[in-house]
Amino acid sequence: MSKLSWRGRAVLASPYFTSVATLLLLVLLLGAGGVAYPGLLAPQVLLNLLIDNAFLLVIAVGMSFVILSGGIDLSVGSVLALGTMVAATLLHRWHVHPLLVIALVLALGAGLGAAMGALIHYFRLQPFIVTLAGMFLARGLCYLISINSITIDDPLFVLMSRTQLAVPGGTISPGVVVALLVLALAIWLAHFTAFGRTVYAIGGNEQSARMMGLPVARTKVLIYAGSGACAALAGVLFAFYMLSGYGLHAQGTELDAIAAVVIGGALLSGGYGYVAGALSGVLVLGTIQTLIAFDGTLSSWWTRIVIGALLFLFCLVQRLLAIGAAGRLS
Amino acid sequence: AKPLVIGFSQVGAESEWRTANTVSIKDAARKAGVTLKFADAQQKQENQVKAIRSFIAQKVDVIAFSPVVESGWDTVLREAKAAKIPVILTDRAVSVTDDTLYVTFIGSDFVEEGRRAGKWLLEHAKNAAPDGTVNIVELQGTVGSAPAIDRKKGFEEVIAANPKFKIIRSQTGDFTRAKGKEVMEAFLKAEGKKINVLYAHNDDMAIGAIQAIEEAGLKPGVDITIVSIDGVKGAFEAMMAGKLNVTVECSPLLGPQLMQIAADVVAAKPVPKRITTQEGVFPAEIAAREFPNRKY
Amino acid sequence: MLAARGQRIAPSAISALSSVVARLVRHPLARPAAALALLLLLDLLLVPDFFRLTLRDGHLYGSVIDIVNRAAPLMLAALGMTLVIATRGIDISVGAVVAISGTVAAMLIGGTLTIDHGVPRYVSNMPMAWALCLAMGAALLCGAWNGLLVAGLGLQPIVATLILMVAGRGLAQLLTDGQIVTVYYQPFFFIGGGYLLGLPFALYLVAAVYIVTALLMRKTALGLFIEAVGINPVAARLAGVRTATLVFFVYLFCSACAGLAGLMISSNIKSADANNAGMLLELDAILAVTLGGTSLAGGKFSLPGGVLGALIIQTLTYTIYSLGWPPEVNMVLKSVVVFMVCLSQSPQAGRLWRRLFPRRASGGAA
Amino acid sequence: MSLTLSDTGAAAAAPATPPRAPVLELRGICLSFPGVKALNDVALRLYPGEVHTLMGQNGAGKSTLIKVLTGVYTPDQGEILLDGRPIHPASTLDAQQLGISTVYQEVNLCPNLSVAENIFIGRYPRKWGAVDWGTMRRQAAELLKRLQIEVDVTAPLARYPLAIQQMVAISRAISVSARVLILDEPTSSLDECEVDLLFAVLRNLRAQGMAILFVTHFLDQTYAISDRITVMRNGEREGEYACSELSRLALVNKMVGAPADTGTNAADDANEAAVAPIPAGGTPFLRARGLGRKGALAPLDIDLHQGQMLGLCGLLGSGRTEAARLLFGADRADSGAIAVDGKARSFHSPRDAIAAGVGFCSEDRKHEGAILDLSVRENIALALQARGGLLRPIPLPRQQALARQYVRALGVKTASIETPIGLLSGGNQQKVLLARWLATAPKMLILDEPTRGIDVRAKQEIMDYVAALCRKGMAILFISSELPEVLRYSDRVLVMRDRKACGEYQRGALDETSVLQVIAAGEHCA
Ligand SMILES: Nc1ncnc2c1ncn2[C@@H]1O[C@H](COP(=O)(O)OP(=O)(O)OP(=O)(O)O)[C@@H](O)[C@H]1O
Ligand SMILES: Nc1ncnc2c1ncn2[C@@H]1O[C@H](COP(=O)(O)OP(=O)(O)OP(=O)(O)O)[C@@H](O)[C@H]1O
Ligand SMILES: [Mg+2]
Ligand SMILES: [Mg+2]
Repeated sequence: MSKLSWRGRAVLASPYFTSVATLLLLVLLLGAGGVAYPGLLAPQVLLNLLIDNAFLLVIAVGMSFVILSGGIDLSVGSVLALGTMVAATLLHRWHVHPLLVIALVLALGAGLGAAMGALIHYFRLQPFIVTLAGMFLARGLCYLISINSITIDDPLFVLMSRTQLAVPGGTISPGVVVALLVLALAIWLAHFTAFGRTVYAIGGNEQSARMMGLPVARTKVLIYAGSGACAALAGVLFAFYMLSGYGLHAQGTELDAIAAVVIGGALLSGGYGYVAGALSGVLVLGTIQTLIAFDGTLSSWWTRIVIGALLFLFCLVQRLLAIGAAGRLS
Repeated sequence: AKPLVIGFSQVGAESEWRTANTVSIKDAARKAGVTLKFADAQQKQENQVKAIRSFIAQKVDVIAFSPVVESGWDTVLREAKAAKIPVILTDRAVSVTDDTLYVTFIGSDFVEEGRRAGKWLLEHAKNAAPDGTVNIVELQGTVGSAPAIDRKKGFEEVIAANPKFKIIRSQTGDFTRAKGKEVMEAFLKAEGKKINVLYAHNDDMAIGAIQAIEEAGLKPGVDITIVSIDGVKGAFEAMMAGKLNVTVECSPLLGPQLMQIAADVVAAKPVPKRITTQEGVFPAEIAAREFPNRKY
Repeated sequence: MLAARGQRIAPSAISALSSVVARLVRHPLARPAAALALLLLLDLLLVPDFFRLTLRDGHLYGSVIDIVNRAAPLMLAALGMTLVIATRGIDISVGAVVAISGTVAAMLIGGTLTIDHGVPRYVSNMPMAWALCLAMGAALLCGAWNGLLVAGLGLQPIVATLILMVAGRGLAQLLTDGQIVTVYYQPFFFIGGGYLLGLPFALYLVAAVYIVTALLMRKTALGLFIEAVGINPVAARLAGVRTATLVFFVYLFCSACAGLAGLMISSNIKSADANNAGMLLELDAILAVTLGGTSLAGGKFSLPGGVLGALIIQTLTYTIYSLGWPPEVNMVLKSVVVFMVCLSQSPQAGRLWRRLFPRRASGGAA
Repeated sequence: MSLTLSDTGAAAAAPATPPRAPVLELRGICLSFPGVKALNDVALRLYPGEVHTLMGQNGAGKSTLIKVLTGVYTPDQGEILLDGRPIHPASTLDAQQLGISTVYQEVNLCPNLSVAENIFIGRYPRKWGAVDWGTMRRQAAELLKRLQIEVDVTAPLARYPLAIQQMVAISRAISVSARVLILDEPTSSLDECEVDLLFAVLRNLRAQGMAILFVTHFLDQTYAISDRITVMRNGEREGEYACSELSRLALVNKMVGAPADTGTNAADDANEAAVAPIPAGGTPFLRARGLGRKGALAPLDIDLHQGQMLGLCGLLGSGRTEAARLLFGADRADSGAIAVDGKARSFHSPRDAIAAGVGFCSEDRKHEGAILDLSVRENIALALQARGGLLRPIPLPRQQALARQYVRALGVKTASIETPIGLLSGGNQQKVLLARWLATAPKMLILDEPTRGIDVRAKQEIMDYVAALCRKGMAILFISSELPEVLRYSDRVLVMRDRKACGEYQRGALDETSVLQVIAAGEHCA
């Protein structure tokens, strides 16, 4: 249950504010990068940000709902891997029709998610642990299917990975389109449907939500099912992107997704933040990566240190801005 | 003429071997007066793809990288080709539908390494069970990683020749000392004296295992023959102390070759599709002699 | 428990265990304890002479010893994590801190192998005591950093510690140039590999930390304050509890535990592996804490629970190794067990179970 | 359905005798929690077009009963009949769908959602399947305006004080088209005016034949609105009476179950008790000058003397709580100075205030007071322990002694001093929180709505207890929405309005009506 007193304006102000702050900082980050490394601001490079992070965006969108409801989902990375693995095997070994494969993979993801959601709600287990176990399970299943990486040669997938849609300033992959559509859908869900609002209510104070007669059980199961489905969809996008299924794909992606959502301005305690924040969060992480690649002089360890430093700088500024805003607000 | 620009995407810094590999490439680049754009992928394929894309965007002259995984490179390599940037693979191969996507592949062959380890064992296996069977325990690398899979494959291929050689246990040690030790401890408890040979997919795990064997009151290298791969300094020290029997070299020193090839490629000289690095097998006897001139 | 080489003492161990369980049944720790007992039972059945303990050059030797020995670092991490979680926080930088402290110690003690005329000689760089202090100092620094970000700046714990998680390992590698630093200095090995009165020295360290912490919780008001802050920070502050300071020190403590764990690990493998030391230890630690019955929502916590959780995890890992199944199944197995243990701790699940199998309800309670 | 509200002034007269068929009927309800038999064979009949008041001491089982008939708890025995048909609500959702709309004792809303949303969530006005925010805001604003609450309905609920949240919860409940309306102590944190507004609405609904179950501890309110009363005692139904046939005295006796004659004339006793003259010491214990905070409180001067009780009265939102919080250092004052015993002090955090011997009992027990999972003992010991510092722990026996002492002194109804405070009834939680501060034996105590949700008898005892402490030399700042209470006990009252003081008066200088005038008109404003 929420421990916010009505005086907790600082806490309140931040999420709404950070979402905006994030965008500003992102622009600044890019600007600075552009000055430091000419060519960073080339349109195609910016589009690459989307192309390379489409799958992460999809995951982050799913994660947003989970985090908004006050939960957490650590299984997404492995579910993604499982998705690629299943897709690859179905296509490669059994030559199932690609569209059917995609449907199956999505169903699988949603199923896993729903199962975890049910455990979490009906048995009052902790999301962290349930999804952690889910993470082990999904990876494990990958290895059971095969420890090798399986190449995907299905024409549709190959086509998807080859097509480049022309947009002003460059090209984007179909994955980007899908991701952006998912994002749009999610925003609509979160802000204009009873489901979305119930998610916020649960995040604000689950017990109250129950007392107000909201369908908490159904919503919670749906949230995790959705997250699972998003992870699976990300898997499909990943398969488009890599044309391979592999048990070691996307390790640690869950952390990236969580970081993205939180940087995007959501509170892990639930109830505050915007789904749209996921996009800015993902772009921030992607930009950091790109900056490092453009610099090209960092050794492996400096890479890590710099990522950490940038993250810190970002959170710091974000926080200070938020505190300032809170000050002004009261 | 402006210096050659090479974009190199490294897997990460997950092991000593990898670090040595990085160092070698950086040094070689400096010597050859090449501007090297280095990107560390933190063991993630997606990061490598991102790096390669940014190399393309920066219009480097040559792209080189050691793939995290074999599969899944078609798209990005195609983009490189479209941008007319030659690609050189180091240390690990990729499986792509059309192999014009990369110019050449420099590096060792994991399967071959496994085979060599196996061959050496077949010839030199000292201790065996009374009934003549040789019980082998295997410390695998990270589950699903290319070297783990191939080194297992190659080794099994060879020892299959002799039915007396049996792998009685095989578990992953994640290429690390800690895990190698932990797993070996479990093996020792479970199989006790039955174990005649330890085959480790890399030296680190072997070194960890050696400690476990000693703590179990056995003599590593004597009671249990130990075969491992890589040939890092640590392994040589162990061999000089008589605790390790043999290490199959897997040379990370690809730098000079890489620079050479890169230059040739840019100069449009023909280059072979596959360049295997010359690697040795170092049994304990020659360890002391070799030790001083080990670079990693 | 001392038994001559080869003599079986499994039955006595089991009976001891079962009696422990019997005593704990009413206790909140009953369920994790039962889970552990179940695992051990499994081992007894599946793994030949699992409980066999023999005396080997002056110390006990056997699977059980291995487990506790290996579990020691995890137990430490779990102890620290328990308190962090009790304040509604989380610390995912534990692994990085392990790497840092281990590396610092190893580098300072170092010792290099020099060969003159084929005779290997080992030399150490710095008095060990100093090195250890500095290593712990480094760990504490990390803790202070986390504490500052969380308590001072008010960042969300997971992000705050994510920063160190990413950068910390980098720092460690920076120190070692990504090489594995091998230590050639006997005394150092004692911390993680030595034995005292037949038992691993690491175990004594854990016991010491545990006792100190437990005493702090009992003999001072720390426990009360931590729980208060974890349950309702606003109210706690209004009641005059120094919430910020408290949280700061809790993170400090967690890193200290991690640092000690780092020393153990690097001393145990006689080298510091900045790249892999303590990889994902944070996850195991959190898992241990929750398996022990402490809620991630903060508030009520149980130190012994965390320790039990750590033992469960390590026993499980060890069992997997001993079973001799292919490594591909490890993860699935682990997840299944975790699910089981969690479910066994959920009253709702218990109710369902009883509805499904009315007869066995009584048996299925534990 | 805001139309219930639209036609105010419709025939508000309650039908003399309700039609004979009860809408809702409870028979032989039993429910026990570990260690407590909360409900034992309770029966209740609720007729359409009546206001039925449920009364009983703290811990009598009122809230539990309500939770049973709204599906929060399932009874061990007994049946619930709606229109004579048995129902088994498994959740509040069921209850709502059956036409039972409820306001629970602890405000159960989502602090992160906007005020408007808190009213309409679950049954949004829609346009093309999507939530129609515009309409929702408009309707919400209308609803609240009828209760004369002028708030920004788009602002998150947590921005507003408890009283507002209470009103929001009520508007949510009455805007549902329900047949049965249940209100568990809705008025505990409201002022007269809000109460009157609420009652107007209730009469209106009653006139439209809605059945209303109402819980309160205020006798006046009971007699003002209810048709019939069901009295509960120790989880049992003591009896059901027509309001007109039951005198206040009788009612109180039935609640406490003793022939004692306290109840009614308790007021008078108290008056005598408190009237005893109190020497106003020279330098005040605490003196605040120009204490203020932008947007929350206009600069304000306060003097608190040892052995004196200063009452703060004013309407909801008048800034009383803000003033209290600034005095306690819970919020940072951005202007003004505080002196304790003549020495200048600055309270940066509650700790400073506590160190100076000040205690503060917040009005918002759920969020700022109770630490739910901790036991009664721990909750009582906390503040004292915090002041003592963590290195000087209070020995367990001492804690237990403390806890027992106050449990007895304040008559806390709890299974044991080790039960988590979350399991206590609302009123009893309040008592425990009061005990927390009494245990620190402060030199000065700030009481913000200390008797919220506490039953008649206990309220009497507690206030007398406090008055006694005051006479022994404690300085007390007393905030209450109950004007009579404030006037009865305070030596001086400070009237507040629109977040600024508008005049301080000696005891006797004001009576209720004149205070209300001051508040309303603010004529004597300084
Ligand atoms: N969940 C619970 N577990 C255990 N005991 C409970 C629980 N809920 C209520 N009780 C006990 O049941 C009794 C009745 O509680 P209830 O809240 O109904 O009293 P109440 O009449 O509402 O009192 P108040 O006027 O203070 O609100 C109390 O003694 C309380 O301690
Ligand atoms: N009728 C109202 N309309 C709008 N805002 C209000 C109203 N009543 C109270 N508030 C809010 O109350 C806050 C100040 O109330 P505060 O709690 O400080 O005074 P109070 O007299 O203690 O109120 P309460 O009676 O709830 O204790 C302001 O932030 C204001 O937003
Ligand atoms: Mg109640
Ligand atoms: Mg107030």
